[in-house]
Amino acid sequence: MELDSLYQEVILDHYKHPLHKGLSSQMSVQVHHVNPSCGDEITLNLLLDGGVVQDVTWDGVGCSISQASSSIMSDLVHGKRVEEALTILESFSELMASKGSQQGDEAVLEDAVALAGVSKFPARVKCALLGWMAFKDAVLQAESK
Amino acid sequence: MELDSLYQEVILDHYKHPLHKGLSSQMSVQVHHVNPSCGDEITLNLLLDGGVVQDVTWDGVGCSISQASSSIMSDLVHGKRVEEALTILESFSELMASKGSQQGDEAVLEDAVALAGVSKFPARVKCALLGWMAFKDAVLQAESK
Amino acid sequence: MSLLDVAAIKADFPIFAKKMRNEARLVYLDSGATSQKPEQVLAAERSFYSEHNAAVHRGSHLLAEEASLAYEGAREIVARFINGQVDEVVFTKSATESINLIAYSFSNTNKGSFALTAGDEILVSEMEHHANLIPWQQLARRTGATLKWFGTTSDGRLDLSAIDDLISERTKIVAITHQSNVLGTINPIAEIAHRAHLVGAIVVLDACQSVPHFAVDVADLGVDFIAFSGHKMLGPTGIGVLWGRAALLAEMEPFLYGGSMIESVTMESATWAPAPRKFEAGVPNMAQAVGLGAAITYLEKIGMREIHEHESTLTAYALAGLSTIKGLQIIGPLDAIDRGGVISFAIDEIHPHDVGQVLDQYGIAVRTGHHCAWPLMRKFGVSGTTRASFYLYNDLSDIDALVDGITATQKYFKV
Amino acid sequence: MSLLDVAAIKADFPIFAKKMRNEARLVYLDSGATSQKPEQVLAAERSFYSEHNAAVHRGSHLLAEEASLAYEGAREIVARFINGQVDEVVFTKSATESINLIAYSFSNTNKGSFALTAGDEILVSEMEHHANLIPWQQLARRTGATLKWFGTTSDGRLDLSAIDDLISERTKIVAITHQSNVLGTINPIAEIAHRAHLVGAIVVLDACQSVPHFAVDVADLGVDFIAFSGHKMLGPTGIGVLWGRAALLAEMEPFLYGGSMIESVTMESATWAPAPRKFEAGVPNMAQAVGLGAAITYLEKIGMREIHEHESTLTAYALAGLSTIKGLQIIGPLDAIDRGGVISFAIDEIHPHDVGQVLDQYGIAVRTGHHCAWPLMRKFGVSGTTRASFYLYNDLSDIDALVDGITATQKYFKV
Ligand SMILES: Cc1ncc(COP(=O)(O)O)c(C=O)c1O
Ligand SMILES: Cc1ncc(COP(=O)(O)O)c(C=O)c1O
Repeated sequence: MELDSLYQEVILDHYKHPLHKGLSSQMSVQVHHVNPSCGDEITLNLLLDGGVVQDVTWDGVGCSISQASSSIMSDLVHGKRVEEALTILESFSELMASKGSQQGDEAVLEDAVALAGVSKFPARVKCALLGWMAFKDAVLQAESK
Repeated sequence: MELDSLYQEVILDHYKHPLHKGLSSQMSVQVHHVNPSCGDEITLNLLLDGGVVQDVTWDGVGCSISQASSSIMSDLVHGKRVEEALTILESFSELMASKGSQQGDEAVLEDAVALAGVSKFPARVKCALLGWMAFKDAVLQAESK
Repeated sequence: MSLLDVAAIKADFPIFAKKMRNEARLVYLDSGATSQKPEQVLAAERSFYSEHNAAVHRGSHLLAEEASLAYEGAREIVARFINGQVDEVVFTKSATESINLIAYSFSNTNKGSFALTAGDEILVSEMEHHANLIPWQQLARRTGATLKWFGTTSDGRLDLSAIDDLISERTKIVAITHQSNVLGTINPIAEIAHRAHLVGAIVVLDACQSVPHFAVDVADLGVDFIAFSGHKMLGPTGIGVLWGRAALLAEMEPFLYGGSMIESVTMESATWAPAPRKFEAGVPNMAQAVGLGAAITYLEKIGMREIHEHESTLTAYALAGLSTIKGLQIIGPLDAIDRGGVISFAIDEIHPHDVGQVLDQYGIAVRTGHHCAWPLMRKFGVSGTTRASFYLYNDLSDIDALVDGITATQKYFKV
Repeated sequence: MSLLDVAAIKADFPIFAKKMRNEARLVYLDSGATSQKPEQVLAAERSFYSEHNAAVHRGSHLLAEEASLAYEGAREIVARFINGQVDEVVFTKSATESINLIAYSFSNTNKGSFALTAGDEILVSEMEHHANLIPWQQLARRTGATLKWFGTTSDGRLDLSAIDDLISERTKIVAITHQSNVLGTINPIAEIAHRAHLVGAIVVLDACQSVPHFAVDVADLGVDFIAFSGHKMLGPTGIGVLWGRAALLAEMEPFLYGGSMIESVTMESATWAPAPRKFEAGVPNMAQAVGLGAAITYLEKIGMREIHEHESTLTAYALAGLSTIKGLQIIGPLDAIDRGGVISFAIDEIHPHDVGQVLDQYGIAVRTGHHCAWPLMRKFGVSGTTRASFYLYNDLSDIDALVDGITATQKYFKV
């Protein structure tokens, strides 16, 4: 079934056991993003130090795709230099825009390649991007401080 | 040609030689009406005395139908008692709403039966009614003075 | 327990011939968002364009004459359908525009019935669609008036317990939905309108979810304005209706300014044509009005009473079916009394978006999210719901498919 | 002197198969009011309704997905057509709504580029359609700003002689038509926009009569907003476009409030989605947007340059033909330079309404009256004109028919 390309096992795992969920008290900035069409929300705390993502924690409500994607993202960028994190984000955005034509580079995206199937469901792309966009916004805000 | 039922000889005559056109100085009320869809306008002076239409004069710009109809109307109501004038008006309105199904009662409407053909052209009905509606409005205003 | 001949009705709607994902048939349970269109409506629009198309009201040629007759004929059909006067029917692009039109008319004047100032109150309810909430928030912001609202009871009814406080001499506008697009609740409008009129308030009814589904008679209801959209009642997109009492429309300031709504114009100022013209600036959505007329003719042929009974039967059956599912909570009244064919629900541990996605694999189209009623979601402590809504082309098998689909979803997500 | 293959084009438009009064063929010279629709546009709307119909942006099911793709696809087509960005294209119901939207956005805020106060000036012209005049009169009334205008020369050109006085530091908005719907005059927009921008004014272009007839490139023109209607460019009724610069749209307040234009909503207040969404409240005119997309695709296949050349040829031919008629005065430029295919004229001793009526007997559809440009009529001392306007489906024989028809009219009225 087409559905299995959307809901891969690893996504359902992240959904049931999300990583870095629950907001830490230490942070450089906090951002809050919503998906206006479905009402999903995410709050994300970013701790940036010396150009390195020291910590990303988040909380919020959302569907399996948005929750799993936020979980994967927060784990992926953890400990990375900001430029590197933004490159990963770039690569993920591209995958999401690919309309099913790309698999994603596992060397860069790791678990996030499991979300490749989302790109075939245009209505779900913004679910997958919710956490990533919050992260991007947080980085911009932290850097302009 | 269908057109001849619209532009009867008597209409073209009234158009070229309108009656009571040119505003008199004596009047009970003056009204100004426009046909917003084509820009045609009429100014009408009514002199009412003892329940009798002593004088109706008018001026304005408009198509052959509206000019002829105003000419015929002003001549028809001249010297009539108000109730009688309003009855004629009633009968004319009915004719205009008849969509070509009525000929009009010549005993009541006299020359105005020549306008019967207008009722087959819905877009022209308001041309034919412009002067009549101005007259009606003038009567109402004069009576409520 | 009376049902329509759904097979015959479906045959009129070309979209039901379409195959959905996995070759599934279309189980369309999203009429609350927008309805499907019968052949008769498509044909009416086509015939307008291919036989009578011209700008209305402005020309002396044959096509302009025919177009005007078709457009004004549609107005007569609408007026008869809701038991209003022809000149009380204003064509807009949508219910959203209709409601905004009224709200702007209030800030376009400071005289008469439409004057609104600081200290005045506008009363809405917590179950309003954003379209019947934000225009009033903004009107309040522009004028300094205060927005108040009826709450919702936990079983999804309008909470009228505070009505004596909420409707007072300060109340100038009561804007309320006839039927909630989330809960399915049908509100006691006649009673509210009566109370509102005692204090001289203007009553605006959001009839988006009622006019398509049961007979609405403006004379009976006693409200001052009603707004609804054509696309939810088998009509085209891009057409809405505002009905208003003649005396109020006469008093009301225009909203959109432009051609065909004027009496006279100079460079400095303009005066207005009588209603409904003064509210219909520009070349109107003629083909869509004609299409809406055809939709109403279609609905009347089936019968609004019959449609309502049909939907009541479906609703009762669905409420029963859904309540057999473990872990499913219905958000809204649990009985079919004063309740339309819109059912929202939550499923433990599965987000509505995921429910909708799995159902879609079976050809079942439901709506998920906040349904443009975000405050109501907060009230019920959810970020969104899954919503199934019914219309004349649905039958019991569609509801069986829904119940089976939900069970399959739970299995898929192992809950 | 290049002409399109009109026979082939006409075959695409079902309405030309219709017989008019007295079994005459249709000579449609009223495209300035509204255009006819090709089969391709009717088919696109039909296919939307019968294969993809659902409310856009809100659902996870297949139809909602397809409807969203179709609707957003139409936005891409429009953006490419006028060389704008996709997110700069707002769908409205008409040019009239587009212009009103901007005007209301000015009074919905008192900050930034859209603040307007007493002493500020709004500049229009004497040749504006009511749709680009009354919204600004009313905005002036609401804010205390002053309305000023360019005059018209006796040969029907914009009178720019007072431009140094008219455009000053007080000027906040310049709203002007690209091509007059009465005179056919094409105005020197780039020059005016340049002058307006030197004083920081916002430039709004009424492109109703230009976008359908020749290539309009928003980047080249240098204006800030343009407004046009789908129905004048082979598209459906009920769809209009507002294009605006991204930075201005971002700053601008919404106009219609309701569903799908929000970011977040509570009972007390709301925040807005980014443009274009924040200007598209409610379930949009989806089928009409898709139809407009199909219309543009059709126009592009023929070629905007080719269409423009075709119309220029027709216009020159018509100007020559009409000037042979005794007692006929053309109101507007007498040459075909900077002039579109719209020709207004007066005939001695015959009222336009009567001209139109006689022409109608020969199947010739022209417009008569003030053409929603009443101040311009006063300027030229007439109560109205007869207007013939051309499009890609007209050919030289249509103009011959017009000239013959006018001669016959004069004979009929014995002048
Ligand atoms: C120059 C001009 N501006 C504005 C309009 C208004 O367009 P619409 O009636 O489609 O809103 C028209 C057409 O009627 C026009 O010709
Ligand atoms: C109760 C209610 N009110 C208002 C609306 C807005 O209708 P539209 O989007 O057609 O303007 C809707 C539908 O979306 C609705 O269900």
